[in-house]
Amino acid sequence: MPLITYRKALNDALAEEILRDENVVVMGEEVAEYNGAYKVTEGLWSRFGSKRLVDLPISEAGFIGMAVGASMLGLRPVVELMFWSFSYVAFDQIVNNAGCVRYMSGGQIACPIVIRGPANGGTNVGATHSHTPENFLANVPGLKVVCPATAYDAKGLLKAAIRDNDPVMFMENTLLYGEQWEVPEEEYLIPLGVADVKREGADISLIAHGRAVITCLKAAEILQSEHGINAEVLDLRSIRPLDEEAILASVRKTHRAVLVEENKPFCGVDAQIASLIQEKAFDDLDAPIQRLSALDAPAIYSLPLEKLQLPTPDRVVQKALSIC
Amino acid sequence: MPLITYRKALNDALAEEILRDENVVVMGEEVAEYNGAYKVTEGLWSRFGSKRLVDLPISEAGFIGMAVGASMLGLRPVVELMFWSFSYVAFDQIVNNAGCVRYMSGGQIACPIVIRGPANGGTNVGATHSHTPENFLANVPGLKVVCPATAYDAKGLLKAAIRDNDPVMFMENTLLYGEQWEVPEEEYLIPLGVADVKREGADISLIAHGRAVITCLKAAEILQSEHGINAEVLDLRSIRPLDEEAILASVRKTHRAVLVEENKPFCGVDAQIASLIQEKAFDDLDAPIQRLSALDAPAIYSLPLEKLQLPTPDRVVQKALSIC
Amino acid sequence: MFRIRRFEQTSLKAYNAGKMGGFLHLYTGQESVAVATISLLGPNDHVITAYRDHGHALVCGMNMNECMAEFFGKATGSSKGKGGSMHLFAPDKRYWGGHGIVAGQTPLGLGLAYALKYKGIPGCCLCYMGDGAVNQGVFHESLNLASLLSLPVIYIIENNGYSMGTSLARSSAFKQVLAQRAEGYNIPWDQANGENLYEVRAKTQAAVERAHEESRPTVLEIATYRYYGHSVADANARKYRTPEEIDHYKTYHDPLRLWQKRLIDEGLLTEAQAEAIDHEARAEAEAAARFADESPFPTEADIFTDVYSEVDNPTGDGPHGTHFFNSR
Amino acid sequence: MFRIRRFEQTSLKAYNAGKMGGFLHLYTGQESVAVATISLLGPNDHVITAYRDHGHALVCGMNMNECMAEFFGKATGSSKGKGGSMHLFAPDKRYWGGHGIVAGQTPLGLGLAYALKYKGIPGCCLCYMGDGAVNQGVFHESLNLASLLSLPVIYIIENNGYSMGTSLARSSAFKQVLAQRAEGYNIPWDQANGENLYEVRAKTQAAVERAHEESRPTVLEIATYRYYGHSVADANARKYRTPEEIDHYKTYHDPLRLWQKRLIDEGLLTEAQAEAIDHEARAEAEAAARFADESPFPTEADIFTDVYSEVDNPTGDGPHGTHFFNSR
Ligand SMILES: Cc1ncc(C[n+]2csc(CCOP(=O)(O)OP(=O)(O)O)c2C)c(N)n1
Ligand SMILES: Cc1ncc(C[n+]2csc(CCOP(=O)(O)OP(=O)(O)O)c2C)c(N)n1
Ligand SMILES: [Mg+2]
Ligand SMILES: [Mg+2]
Repeated sequence: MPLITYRKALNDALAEEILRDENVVVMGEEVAEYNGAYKVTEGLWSRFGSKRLVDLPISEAGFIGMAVGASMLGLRPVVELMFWSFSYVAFDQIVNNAGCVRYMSGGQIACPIVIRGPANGGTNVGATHSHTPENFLANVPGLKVVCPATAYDAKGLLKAAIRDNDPVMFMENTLLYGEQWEVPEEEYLIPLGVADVKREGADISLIAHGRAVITCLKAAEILQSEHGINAEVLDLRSIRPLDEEAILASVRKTHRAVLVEENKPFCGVDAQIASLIQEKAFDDLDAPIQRLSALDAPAIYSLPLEKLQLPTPDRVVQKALSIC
Repeated sequence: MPLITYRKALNDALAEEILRDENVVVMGEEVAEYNGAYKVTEGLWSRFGSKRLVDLPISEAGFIGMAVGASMLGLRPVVELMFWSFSYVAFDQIVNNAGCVRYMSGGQIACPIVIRGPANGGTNVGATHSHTPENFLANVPGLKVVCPATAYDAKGLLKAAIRDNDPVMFMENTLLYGEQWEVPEEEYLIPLGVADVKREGADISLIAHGRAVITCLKAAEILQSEHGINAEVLDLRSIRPLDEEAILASVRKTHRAVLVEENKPFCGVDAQIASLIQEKAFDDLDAPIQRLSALDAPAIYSLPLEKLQLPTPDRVVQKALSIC
Repeated sequence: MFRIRRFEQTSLKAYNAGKMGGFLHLYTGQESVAVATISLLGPNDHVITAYRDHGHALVCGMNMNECMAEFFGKATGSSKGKGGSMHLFAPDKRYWGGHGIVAGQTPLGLGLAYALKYKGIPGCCLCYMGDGAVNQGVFHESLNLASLLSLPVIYIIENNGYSMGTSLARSSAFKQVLAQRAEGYNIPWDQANGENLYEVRAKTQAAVERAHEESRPTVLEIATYRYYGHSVADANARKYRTPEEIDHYKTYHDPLRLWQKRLIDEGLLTEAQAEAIDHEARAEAEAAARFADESPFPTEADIFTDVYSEVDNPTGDGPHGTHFFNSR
Repeated sequence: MFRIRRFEQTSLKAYNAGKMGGFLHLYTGQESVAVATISLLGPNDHVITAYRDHGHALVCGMNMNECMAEFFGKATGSSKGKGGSMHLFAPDKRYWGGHGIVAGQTPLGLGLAYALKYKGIPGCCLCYMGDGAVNQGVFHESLNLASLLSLPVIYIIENNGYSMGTSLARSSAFKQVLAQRAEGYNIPWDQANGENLYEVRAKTQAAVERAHEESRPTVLEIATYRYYGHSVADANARKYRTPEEIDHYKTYHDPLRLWQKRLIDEGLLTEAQAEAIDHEARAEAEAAARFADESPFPTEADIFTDVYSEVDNPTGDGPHGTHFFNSR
């Protein structure tokens, strides 16, 4: 299988869906003529033109609302947020219009929209540009939230998200855009709501989403080589819907869990995962579930400190050892 | 002690702080001449005039940002949101400006602002008007979140919040405004971050915040009278800062916990509480922690159904019995 | 107009009889706006509005039964009792609600217009809003987008002089005319007197043609007045406006009576016919109240439907993963 | 202006040498705007701007060391390395940042003006923003509030023709002048050519007097041009603008050279003095880079300070409850 970057995988997914369905339109700031602030849409404008790739002014609330309205009439807008941090100026449109219109209309209206862009820290851009709102948006019944960790998952999940008839919040990571993974040439989809065991293991479950999965894989290698601990790494991939069965199955096998996320800890995604595990696999747990999240302060600008603020393989290892 | 309503307690707290500190200014939609959409500010405009009570147009992002800016120069704005649901149009101003300015300035700037208003469902107003964002805002390091359940707590906590030098998100409940409690005539403050045992008990801990506390107290009576179970009811009062010690102390005593909230379940406040308890009181637990949150759908309009959507004493009792 | 007037009268009675709670934003006094404008629309034209949506819903063709039942929170309501009076929808009639967040519908209307243009359908979208809604930022973002992308959307500001208890002068700074703000976006704008249906129709028609033929937006401000409080729950309905002011409007500016008189003067309607229409409207409204009253409430299971289309319509291998997180 | 020019040159060099990552929004080419306007301010006047804030910071009196150290993420930076180049603050110099969210500072500037008026201080707030920021809704909400509450805030639109890779024409719909949108709020507005410092100062002075004497807002649009990419990370800096366009500005419209020439023509400055100033500026900038380079990074413990004032300055019985939720 060819090795391609996470960025290219997203780019291919967009191109394939634009070709497949004339209702798919990609819009956002600098997505067309500029080729995307992070080059995810590179080449698409010259290939598909200004009808399918639309540059918009800096009005996130306005154009996300516009995309929601267009989706009610059958378009499938894929809206790029330059950063998910900027979703906060459009939060009402996302939660109340995308999230509630189907319910408040008694199922008469569908909202097949995808909002995508990077949601991560670790890039030396400061607190306002480093938010990770997956926990906020997954709290909203009516919205779906996806956080792919590899190029393979990014492509398959984005194609599924675009075909999904519900609003999907698709969260990427600028630190992964340049990373490469094997991706098959033939078309494939990855259904939302299905987690993926990225590494089989028997002694402890490392459960994560997004880039934290990569951190866990590195930690698993250290645990194996230096401590003889065989860790399983479970990638949630989709936050809502959530693959509870996969989580419980892993914990029932290993009886120990460390939850790792780049989200802030208070009411972070892993708070929900911990609450789920302790409730449904209480007797299977040989030790308290450990959590490792971003250090609980606004994202610090200073790069070496910011690197410490996010989960590191070493700290994952420490957490694991503390319960093994 | 005189019995006064939750509404009157808030009104008294505002009046006392306006008198005490000339920098306290109350602003929002319909707070002055109209006396407040829910009459919390009744009589204050005629008493203190248009400098201290300011009516503003329907521009939540604009005037919350304005209040944040004014607080940077030393004012202590108390901003009323007609509903906390409307905070979503101002979400960026709250999270990025109120929440991050102190950190990003390296501690040079303080933001002594209070944003208050009702955050609850159960009033037949539909999904867009029934949001409970305490879990979102408590996720943000830099913000504080308070959810008083009684008139006594409402008054003491609001006065403390106004004097606090950090931004405090103060969440009330329209279903409690008319309820009465004993409130002393002499001045008192309740520090943020201190939970309150509303009912002593030995067999199980019912942990809640906001109106769910009242629901738990009713459930505790039923548990006592019909099942001989002596439940303790712990009122968190403040979500961030959080009184972890009080939570752990209660669970270490009772060995069982049911967490009740009107928040939605996924990454709700109680997800965090559950994760905390299982981590720090793992060996003290004789049964899995149970959670009872709002039924996980947008707030339904139909009143009888909406009443079922929120935690009821009966369902708290069922949850408790399931682990007793 | 009779139908709206009687419908509102009946729903108010039902509210006071405790058949519903929460909010009920009556359209009484403003009927002419929805009637004069929506009646001009063709098969490709769409409508969206705010929470004061009963009139628009009826003019778009929703029937009183489904609306009243929705107010009552019944399973037979247009949204199965899930949306309530602020959230009436009829996509099949190109009526897209009914939105409770002030100005929240303004970018949605833009999106409907966007989809029409994208698909090459020669239609437009009428997006209604109140005079207080102009101060929500998203409306301005929508105006810029509408002009920049040249979209067939018509923003109709129903200027009833108040946003809740706040008069226009206390909520908005502007030069002479509120709608003039459109100039800043190079969008044509106009004003009309809501009690003159001919004027409203003429100016709306011009906007509709601009949308259909040039795919350009318009902002149209229509002067009107609401007779009741902001919502039925508005305790101060008669505090921020003098009783005299309200009575003056009812006596000299009632759009219903003025229109009736005009049609009679023009010989297009007789007193008797007017009587009959009114009578029918009242009967229809009362029947709707009975229908709503006799209809069943949704069941607890209904709480979890209409959240995710994937769950409601599972594909071959069904929905994957957990969608709802109540451990019951 | 020399100081800003040299400071930016040095910070760019440091960026390329890997001394910092993320964004770096150079002010080069726009120096005259901050210099001409801020130099007019008195002891009660305040300044706030967006992320392209280096020039404003220096003119407000911040020294190069604390700014450069902040860029480097060092503990000696103005925000102890916590804010970065987009977030320079000096409240003691009435300089309130430095804000990364487009237009997010516009209501903050309003609030500063609100506090001044509330306290009866005869000052004003200059709030800077880009031409792309005018399409954020919160700016419009701020304009309405500024006019309605009659606040002494002056919005200065630094129109450099582009928002990232988008030209003004592609981002904003307007009649003749962007600043004209202010009319919709009954706010006086004006335009100035950024390369003419006398014109900018005259028009800013008029706005400042309006603020001081009438407590009225103003919107002032100043034409300018940025020489480098949107940020140093802007890969396409020369794609959406022709190299010719950029060179044209540098050759014929460089505010620094034009101002220098003018002062020399007017006999207020000699070539030698200019040389000396430039020389000093470069030395100062290079010293700042060394200072920043030699300064220590914050410690891990610093991550948790400056979040809550209550935690940093515990009262008598100390902070109550848990403020941070990492179980370490
Ligand atoms: C964002 C937001 N803020 C506040 C409210 C509360 N609210 C509902 S209607 C209303 C007044 C709106 O007045 P106007 O736009 O003139 O419409 P009208 O009620 O006169 O038809 C307010 C403040 C809301 N629903 N949404
Ligand atoms: C709400 C929001 N959306 C998008 C961005 C990303 N962004 C940062 S600067 C910028 C362009 C702003 O251009 P302009 O306002 O003209 O200022 P200039 O960079 O020209 O000084 C964009 C899109 C942001 N920071 N905040
Ligand atoms: Mg109105
Ligand atoms: Mg610009």
